[in-house]
Amino acid sequence: MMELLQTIEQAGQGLLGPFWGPLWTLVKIVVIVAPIMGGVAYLTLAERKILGYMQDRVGPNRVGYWGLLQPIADGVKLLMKEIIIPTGANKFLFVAAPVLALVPALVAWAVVPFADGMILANVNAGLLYILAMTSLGVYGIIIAGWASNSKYAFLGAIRSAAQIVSYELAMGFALVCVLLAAQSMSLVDIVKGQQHGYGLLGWYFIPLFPMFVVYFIAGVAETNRAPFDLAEDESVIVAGFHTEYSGMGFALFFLAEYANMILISALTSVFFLGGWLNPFEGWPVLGAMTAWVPGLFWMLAKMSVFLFIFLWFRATFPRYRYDQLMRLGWKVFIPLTLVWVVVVAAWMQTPLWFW
Amino acid sequence: MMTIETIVFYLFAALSVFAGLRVITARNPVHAALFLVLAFFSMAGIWLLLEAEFLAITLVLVYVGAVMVLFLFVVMMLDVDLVQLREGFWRWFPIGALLAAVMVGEMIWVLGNRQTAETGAEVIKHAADYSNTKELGRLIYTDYVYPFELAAVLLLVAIVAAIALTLRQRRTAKRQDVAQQVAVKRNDRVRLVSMPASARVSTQAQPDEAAASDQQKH
Amino acid sequence: MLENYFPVLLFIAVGLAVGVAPLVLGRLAAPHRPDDAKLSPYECGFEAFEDARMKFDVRYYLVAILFILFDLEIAFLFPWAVVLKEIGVFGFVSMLVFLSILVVGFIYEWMKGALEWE
Amino acid sequence: MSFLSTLYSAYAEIFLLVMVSVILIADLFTAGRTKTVTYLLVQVTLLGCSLITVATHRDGIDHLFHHMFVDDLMSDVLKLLSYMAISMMLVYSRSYLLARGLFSGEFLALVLFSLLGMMVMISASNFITLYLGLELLSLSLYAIVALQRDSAIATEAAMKYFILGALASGLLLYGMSMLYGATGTLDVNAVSSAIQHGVPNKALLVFGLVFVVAGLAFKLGVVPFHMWVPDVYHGAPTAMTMLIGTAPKLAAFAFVMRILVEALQPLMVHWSGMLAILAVLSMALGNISAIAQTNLKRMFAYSTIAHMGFLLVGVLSGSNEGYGSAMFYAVVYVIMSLGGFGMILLMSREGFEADKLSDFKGLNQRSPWLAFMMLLLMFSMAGVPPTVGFYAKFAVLNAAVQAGHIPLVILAVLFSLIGAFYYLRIVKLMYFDAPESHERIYMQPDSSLLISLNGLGVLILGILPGTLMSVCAVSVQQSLLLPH
Repeated sequence: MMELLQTIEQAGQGLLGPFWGPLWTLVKIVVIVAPIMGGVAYLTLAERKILGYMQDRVGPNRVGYWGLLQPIADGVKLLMKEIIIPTGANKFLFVAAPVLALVPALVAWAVVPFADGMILANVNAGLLYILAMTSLGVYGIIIAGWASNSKYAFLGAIRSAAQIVSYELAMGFALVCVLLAAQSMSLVDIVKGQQHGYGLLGWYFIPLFPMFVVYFIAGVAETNRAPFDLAEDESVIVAGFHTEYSGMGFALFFLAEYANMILISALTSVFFLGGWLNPFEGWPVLGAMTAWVPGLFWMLAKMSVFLFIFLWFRATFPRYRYDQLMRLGWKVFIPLTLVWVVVVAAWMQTPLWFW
Repeated sequence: MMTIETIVFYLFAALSVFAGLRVITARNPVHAALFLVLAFFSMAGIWLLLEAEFLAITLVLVYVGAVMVLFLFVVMMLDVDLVQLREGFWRWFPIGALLAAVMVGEMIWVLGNRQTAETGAEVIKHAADYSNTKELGRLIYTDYVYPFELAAVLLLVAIVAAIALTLRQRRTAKRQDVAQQVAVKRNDRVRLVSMPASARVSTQAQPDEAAASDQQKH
Repeated sequence: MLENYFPVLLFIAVGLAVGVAPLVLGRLAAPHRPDDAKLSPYECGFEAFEDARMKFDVRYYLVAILFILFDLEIAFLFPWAVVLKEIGVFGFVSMLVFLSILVVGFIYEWMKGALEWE
Repeated sequence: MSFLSTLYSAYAEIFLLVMVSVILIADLFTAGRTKTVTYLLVQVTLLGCSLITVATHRDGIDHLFHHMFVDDLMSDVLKLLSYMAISMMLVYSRSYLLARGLFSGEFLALVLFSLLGMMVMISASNFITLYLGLELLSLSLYAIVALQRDSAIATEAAMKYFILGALASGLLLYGMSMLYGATGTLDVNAVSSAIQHGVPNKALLVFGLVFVVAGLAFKLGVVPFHMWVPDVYHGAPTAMTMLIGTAPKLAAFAFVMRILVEALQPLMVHWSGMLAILAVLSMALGNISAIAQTNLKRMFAYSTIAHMGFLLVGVLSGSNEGYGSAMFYAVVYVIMSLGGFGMILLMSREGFEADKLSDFKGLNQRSPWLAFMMLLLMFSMAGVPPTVGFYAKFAVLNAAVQAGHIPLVILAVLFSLIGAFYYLRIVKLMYFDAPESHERIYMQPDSSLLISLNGLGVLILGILPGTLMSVCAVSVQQSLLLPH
C-alpha cells in the first residue's frame, strides 16, 4: 500500500514537476472530503433508522433496499427546491451564511489524523487550529439569523450563538488538560502520547475522565444537537436560525451540523481514546489477535461509537431549558474544568503521573 | 526572486489593505464588521508567513472567534443610524486625510531610508517541527512572569468593569433554585391524609390539589 | 514549518468551493418563481410589520464579554500546558497565581448573579 | 520562601492586589448602601500600603522580575504620594457619591485597581510593564467614569475618554514597537545603552519617538492632543474627575521620566524640541480658553492642560534641576487639584452640582473659612506667593533658564499672567459678589478637616518648600543618575 503510494508520488513528480505537489495535496483533500460528505448523507439515514428502532418504528424503508437510497433521494429533492430569499433579507449574507457554516466544519479536518501517517497537514499547533476553526462556526449562525430579517431566525441565532460560545470555554479548558498530558499541540503527538503498550489503559480518558465527559457533552452542545437543540426549538422559535432557508441553503446547514457531529466524534477519539491506536495493544492474547487490524479501522470504530451516542442522546433526553443550559455551561462545566486543569498540573508535578 | 511565499505575502497584504479600506467605507456596519474579520484573517496569514503560528492562530481564535462575535452582536442589535453617523465625515475628512498622509509620509521616509534597507535582518527559517508555542511558553511563565500576572489583573478589571457597567438586576424575575429543589423533602410536598374508605370523591381530589401546589412552587 | 500550512490553505479553498457549489447547482436546477407571499418572512400567520432586527437582553452582551475574557485566559493556558514539564514548579506556581486572580473574578461574577439566567 | 523574600520590593503591590481581591469578594457579603465596611477596608489598605512602602524602602536601585520592575527612591516617593492622593480623594468624595448612589463596592475596587496600575507604571523598567500599568490605570478609569450609567453626559464622557485613550495607547504601542525594532530590546536601561552605542537605524528610532511622544501627549492631555480633557472633566461626576485629575498625573510623570529620560535620554535633542512645542501650545491654549469658561470643572480642565504644559517645561530642561522641579510641580499640582475639586464636592448636595462659577459667588458671606481655603488654593494655582504654586512655577522656570530656554521662559511667564486672571476672578466672585443662595453648606467633619489641611498645606508648603523640593530633587537624582 505504502509502496504503491510512493511509486505514484515519484511518477507524478517526474511527470508534472513543481505542479505535482499541489495536485497531490488536492487529491488527498478530495479523499478526505468525499467520505465526509458520504458519511454525512448516511449519518442522516442512520439517525432516522436508529431513532426509528428506539421508538419501535422501522424508519425509512421505501427508497432502495432498507431505505439505503433515502439520503440520495433527499439530496435530489433539496436540489430541486427553490432557494427562497425573503424580502428585506440581506441577499449576499443570506446566501453566504450557509457556506460560512459549512467551511469551518470541513477545514478542521485538515489536521485530523486518521491513522499513523494518514494526515493531510501535521501542523504543530493542530489543536489550536481546531479550536480556532470550531470557534468560527458561530458566524454562519449569527449571519444567517441576522440576514434573514425574521424574528424567529434572529432569536434562534442569538440563542445558539450564546450557547456555542459558552460551551466553547468548557471545551477549551478540557483541551488544556489534554495538552498538559501530551505536552504537544500536534494531534499526531497527542495520539502517540497515549501509546504506552498497555492498550486502552494508556489513553487519556482515564486520568482525564471528567474532561472526557465534559468535552463530549460540550461537543453535543456546540453542534446544537439534542438535548441542547434550543436553537431549533420548534415550539418556541420555529426552526431557529435557519427558519427562512430552503433548498440547498438549508441543505448546507444540515451538512454543517452533521459534519460537525462527525468532527466532534473524531476529535473525542483522538484526544481521549487514542485515535487510531489498538485498544488491546500489548495485551496478552487479544493484542496478538488484533495486531493485524489497521489503525483506520479503530479510528472509524471509535467515531461510530460516539456518533451512535449522539443519536442515542437525541432519542433519550428531553430538551434543556435555556437557563438550565447556561447554568450547566457556566456554573458546572467551567468550574469543573478549571479545577481539573489545576489537578492535572499538580498531579504532573508528582511521580504518580503515569501517562 | 518571486517565491511562492512572496506571492502569498502580497496576496494577504493586498487582501488586508482592501479589507481595511472596506471596513471604513462599507455602508452597512455589519458588512464593515465582517470586513474586519477578513482583515484579521489576512493578518493571521501574514503572521503565519513569519512563522508565528501561535500568534496567528490565536488571532483567529480570540479576535475572530470571540471579539468579533461580540462586535457583531452589538452592531446587529443596535440600530445604528448610518446617515447621522456619516454626517460629520466630510467635515473632518481633511484632518483625517492630513494625519494619514503624515503617517504614510513618515513610513515612506523610514522604509525608504537606505539604512533601513541595509539593516533588515534575515528572517530565520525554522525546521518543520519548530514549535513557536513552546518557545513562547518557555518565556511567558518564567522570564515574563510579572507582565503575565499583570495580564491576569487586567482581565480581572475587565470582568469587574463589564459586570459593573452592564448588569442590571431584575427583581421581578423568577429564578429556579436547584439547591432548594434538591433539598426538598418528601414531607414538604406530599401530605398523606388518611381518609375514610367510603368517600371516593375526596380521595380523587386530594392528589390533584397536592400536584397543583407542587407546580406553584416551581 | 510553512510547508505544513500550505495544504491547510488549499483545504480552505476547497472547502469554500464545496460550500458554494451546491448553492450554484441549486440555483441552476431548481425553479425560481418568487411571489410576495412566498418571500415574506415567517411570522406565525400575521403580516410582518416591523424590522425583525431588534434590541435584546443585555445579558447576551455580558455573556459575549465574559466569553472573550475567558477565551483569552485559555489562550494563555495553551503555551503553558505544552511546556509545563520544562518549566516545572515555577511555571506551575505562576499559572496558579494567574488562575487565582481570575478565580476571584469568577467568584465575583457568580455572586453578582451575572451567570444567572432568568 | 526564599523566592518570596526576593519579592521584597514588590510587597506593596502584592499586598494591594491581595487586598483588592479580598475587598471585591467581601463587598458582596456586606449589606447596606453606605458600604462603610468596604470603605474602611480600602482606607486600611492604603495605610497598609504606605507602611509597607516605607518599611521596604532600601537605598539604591533594586530590580526585580528579570529587570521589569524597579524600586528606587523616586518610585517610593511617588507611590506614597499616590496613596495619599487616593485616600484624600475618597474622603472628599464619599458623601457626594453616596448621595448619587455611586459609592459601590465596584467603585472602590476599581479605584484600587487604578492605583495598582499607577504603581506598576511608577515602578516599571520595561516597555511591557509600562504599557500594562498604563492600561490597567486607563481601563479602571474608563469604567469609573462610565459608572453613572443613567447619566447621558457621563456616558458620553466615558466614551470619548475610552476612544481617545485607546487611540493614544495605540500610538504609544506603535512607537514602542518601533523603538524595539530599532534597538532590539524592551528594557528601559538597555534601550538607553543600545542607543548610546549607536543604532544602525536612526530614522526608525526617531519615528518611534514621535509616536511615543504623541501617545504621551494624549495621555497627559497637552495641546494638540487635549480634545478629550474638557469634555471628560466636565462630563464625569466630580468625584471621578477628581480621581482622573490627581493621582494619575504622578504616574504620568513617572511614565514620562521612565520612557523619555531613562530610556531615550540620548535622543534628548529630538524630544526636547517636541516637548517645547507641546508646552507652549498647552500653556497658551489652556490659559486662554480657561478664561471663557463658566463651568468650574471645565475651567479646571483647561487649567490642567496649562499645568501639564508647565510640567513639560521642567522635563525638557533636561537637567537634574529640571526633572526635580517637574516632579515637584506634579506633586504640587496634585495637592492643589485635590483641594480645588474637593471644594466643588463639599459644596455639592444631592441633586445639585456646585460646578458653576456663579455657585461660588459670595462664598465669603456663607462660609468665610471655606472661602479662605479656596482663596489659598486659587492663589496657589495662579502662582501667587507665598503659596506653593508660586514656588513650583519658579523652580521649573529657573531650571529652564539654566538650560538656556529663555524664549520659552518668557512665554511661560506671559501665559501664567494671563492664567492668573481666571483664578483671581473666582476670588473676586467669592469676596465681592452677592451670594445667589444662602443655603447652609453641610460638611462631613472628615472632609472639612481635610479641606482645611489641604488649604493650609498649600500655604505652609509655600513658605517652607525646602523639604519637599529636596526630596524631589534627591529622588530624581538617585533614580536617574545611578544606573544599576
